[in-house]
Amino acid sequence: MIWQFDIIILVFMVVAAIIALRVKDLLGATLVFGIYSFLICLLWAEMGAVDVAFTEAAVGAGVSTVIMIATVFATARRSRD
Amino acid sequence: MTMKFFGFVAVVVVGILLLAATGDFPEWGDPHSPASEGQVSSFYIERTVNETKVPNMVTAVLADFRGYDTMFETVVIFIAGIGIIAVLRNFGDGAAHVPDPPEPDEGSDLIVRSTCRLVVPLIQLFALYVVAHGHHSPGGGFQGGVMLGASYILLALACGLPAAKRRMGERKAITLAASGIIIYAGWGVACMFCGGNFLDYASLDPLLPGDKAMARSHSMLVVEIGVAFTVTAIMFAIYSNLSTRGRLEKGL
Amino acid sequence: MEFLAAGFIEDHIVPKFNYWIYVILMMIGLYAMITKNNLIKKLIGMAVFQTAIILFYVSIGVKEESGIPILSHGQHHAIVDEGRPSEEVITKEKFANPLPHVLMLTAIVVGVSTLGLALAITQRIYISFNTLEEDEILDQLRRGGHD
Amino acid sequence: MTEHYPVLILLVPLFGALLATLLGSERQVACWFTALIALGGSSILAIGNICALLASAEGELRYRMGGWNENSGYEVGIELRIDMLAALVVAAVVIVGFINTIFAKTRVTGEMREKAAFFYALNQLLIVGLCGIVMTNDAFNLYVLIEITSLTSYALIAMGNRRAALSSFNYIIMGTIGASFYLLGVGYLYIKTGTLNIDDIHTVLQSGNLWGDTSITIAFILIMLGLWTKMALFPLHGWLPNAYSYAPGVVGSFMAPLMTKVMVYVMLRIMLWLFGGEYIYSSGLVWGELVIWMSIIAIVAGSFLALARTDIKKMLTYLIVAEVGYMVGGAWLANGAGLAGSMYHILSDAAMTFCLFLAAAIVILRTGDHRLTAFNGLFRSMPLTMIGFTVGGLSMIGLPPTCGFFSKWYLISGGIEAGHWSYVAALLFSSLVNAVIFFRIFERAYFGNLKGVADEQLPDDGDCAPLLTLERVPFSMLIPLFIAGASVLLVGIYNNTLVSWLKAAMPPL
Repeated sequence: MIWQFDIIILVFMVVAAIIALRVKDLLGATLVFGIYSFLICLLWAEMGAVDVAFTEAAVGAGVSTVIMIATVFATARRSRD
Repeated sequence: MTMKFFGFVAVVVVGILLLAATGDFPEWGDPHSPASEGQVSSFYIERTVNETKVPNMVTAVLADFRGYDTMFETVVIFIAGIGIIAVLRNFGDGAAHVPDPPEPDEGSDLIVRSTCRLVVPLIQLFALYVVAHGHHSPGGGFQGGVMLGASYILLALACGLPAAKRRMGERKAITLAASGIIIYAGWGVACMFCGGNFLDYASLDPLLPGDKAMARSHSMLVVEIGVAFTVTAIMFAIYSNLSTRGRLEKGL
Repeated sequence: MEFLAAGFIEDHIVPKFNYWIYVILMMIGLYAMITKNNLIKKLIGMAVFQTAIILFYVSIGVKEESGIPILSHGQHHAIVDEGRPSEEVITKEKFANPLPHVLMLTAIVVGVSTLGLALAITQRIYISFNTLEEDEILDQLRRGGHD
Repeated sequence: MTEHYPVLILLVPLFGALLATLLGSERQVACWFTALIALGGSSILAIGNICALLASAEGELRYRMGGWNENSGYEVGIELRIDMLAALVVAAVVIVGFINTIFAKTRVTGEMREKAAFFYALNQLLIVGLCGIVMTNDAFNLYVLIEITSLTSYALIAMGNRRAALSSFNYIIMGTIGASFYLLGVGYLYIKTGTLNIDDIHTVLQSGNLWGDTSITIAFILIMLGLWTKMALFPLHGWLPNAYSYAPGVVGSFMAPLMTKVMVYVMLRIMLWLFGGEYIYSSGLVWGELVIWMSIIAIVAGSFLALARTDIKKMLTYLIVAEVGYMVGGAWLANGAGLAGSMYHILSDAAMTFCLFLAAAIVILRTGDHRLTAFNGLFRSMPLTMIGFTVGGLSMIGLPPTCGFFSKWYLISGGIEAGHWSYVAALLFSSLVNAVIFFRIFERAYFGNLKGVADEQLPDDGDCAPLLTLERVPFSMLIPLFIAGASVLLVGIYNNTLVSWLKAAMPPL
């Protein structure tokens, strides 16, 4: 574990979470959420939780993002908030 | 507006509550905190390799010490899959739905399709490696299963859903998912027939090569394969239902 | 005053930075779940909320100077093939606590299952109401008559 | 063989669910039969389990998964622990599931068709989850199983009409917040104690004298908040009425009696076995008082809201909110009678809620009306169903031969013993309101004019289409109702035996 990395990634994560929740375009929000997942995956790897990181990369950044995008395409793309 | 205010108050109250507790925690990364130095964690770190001959402690704890948890984790995935089908799947009896124009779903253009054909076997090969090598390196049934499922999703994205459905039809996916859990739970029941408790892999020693610890190691591989079956099938089922609003006709 | 603040940061924030951030992320998620009007935004909030808890758990497992919880080839060889006692070969402090990792693997799986099911229900709602905004849906129900 | 009973109770319906999915919806009758056999077998095992427990000397059974023994005093694997309370609740869960499966057959054919196999699978998996929750002795395993029950109930509820889908979405949001708070609380306990086994956490808390720590207090608050959200204690009950009343008929009839009761059981388990009575009741006298007041508000508000409803199922769901108040209040009275009342009420409330929901489902199905007007003149046209409904209603009011009377008796005597008169007053008030609610219905049913079935077809979303002719209700629906009605009486008559068993299971306060 390297605490400098830790802090940088954590700050980026907070920023990504806020952006994902503020963007009005749902496709954009979903993609930023994908970025958030990749950051968190990086963080797990940095903290020594390699199995969790592997799962997060496959599930959080991979499948979750894909099924969210699928839903956005199947429904509406614009959001009012 | 009231909702925003109420939400803000709730968030502030819970936030203060949670921050109040952090003051009491051991420092981050403290090797002498109760959680890190406790008997349970020490046992996992020091004894896993003697008991199971598996160098990856996470795999050993996941599939053996807490195997009962992992069985239910697989059941959770299974529930999500059949729940999505139960909620969303449209078997086409509703009159409201007008059939799509007869435009065959060919997927994307040639370059994407050819690249995909090239990459999918590699992904699947690597996924199998991840499942099988989970004892020695990061990975295991769940991660490998997601990757296998993702390879089918990639196929559906690039070559169209019908192409992927030819390889993994709905009926086949459900059967595969159910059989994954049957492998897992059935292996546990087999342990009961050999005189142990449920999921007590050591009792299968007479049937498997090697000693008791090796029996545990081999059994972990079996249950990981079961997990991989379920996860592969369900991941693809989730994607195919969500991308077509449950009609399974034409993908993204 | 300034001195006090610096002391507070040094004592409470720096060594427990992860715990502070997890609370912040969790509150972002909770706020979005309660106040957002769009159903998919609510679900993104839910996912952030759940990852915050996972962050908390994984932070428990970290030890200073610790590596990944997998034995090296040499250690594995020494214990399994040469039969040396494991307490001698393994120093506990060098390995992250594996238990929180295992728990969080399960929690991630539960999270993605919930997300998938929630997205399916969202699509069901969209098919019936043709919108994802909660207030518009409630409006339609109110205009539709009975409770 | 006997020692494997606990895990077999879970495994039989699990395999039943998998078999049902493998059979597929085309073989609907086979699916139904599988579910019936699996849950029936599980019920027999659960009763056998009670017998085994009565025969054993320690008064509890432990089952170690994977055969991992404890290591220097700490469990490294996952352990099941069954005492009398757990055995009784498990038996109640599987028997309710079994009877409801008999009941479900006619409805599933009509309502779900292609999805019948998934319904039977999810139904059985929900039972698996509930049984697992009751028996497990591992705090994290409890979370996984809570999520299993939640996910199955989200899916089952969303199988209804479009209102059901929206209610299910709200339930997902609330349910996830609740479960996550629970998970966080367990994390706080883990960071301080280093173990996840409920008994071991208790030992470490005691030996390390960690009671005073802020993080332990906050862990307790978080776990309780999470569980209260899940069990719909009054200010957190928002998701329950819509979810249960818009769910498909067969789903509501077994989710309503089981889900909230099992969560009350988990609360008791966490209070008495994980934290221990000495912590909850001594240092926590201040918040004990607070929780009792919350439960009083829940009882009064639930009763009033039920009184105001004209929709049958909505009314019954608000009664559940009031009943949750009974149990939470009884658990915090800090004396044996209150606790015994609370535990006994889990069983009796399951029986009477089940009875009422079954009767209501039959009435709604036959009259096609989901408002109280449906009951007009029903004593003449469907006397058998109304007898079942009357038994359930009298039990809700609390009249002597029924179990509702005895559970209120224990709760009130607990309240008097603790000197908490306002709780006693709230219970009596709630009985009064229930009397008004149910006698209003009985009056309609006796003196109201029976209207023709189809003279007022409501513009409903399709849940209430009359399936059966007016003349008779099929036996597959009447027999479950009679069994439920009989169990209301049986649990009442044998209250002495049950309460003595429960008192034996209670840890010293």
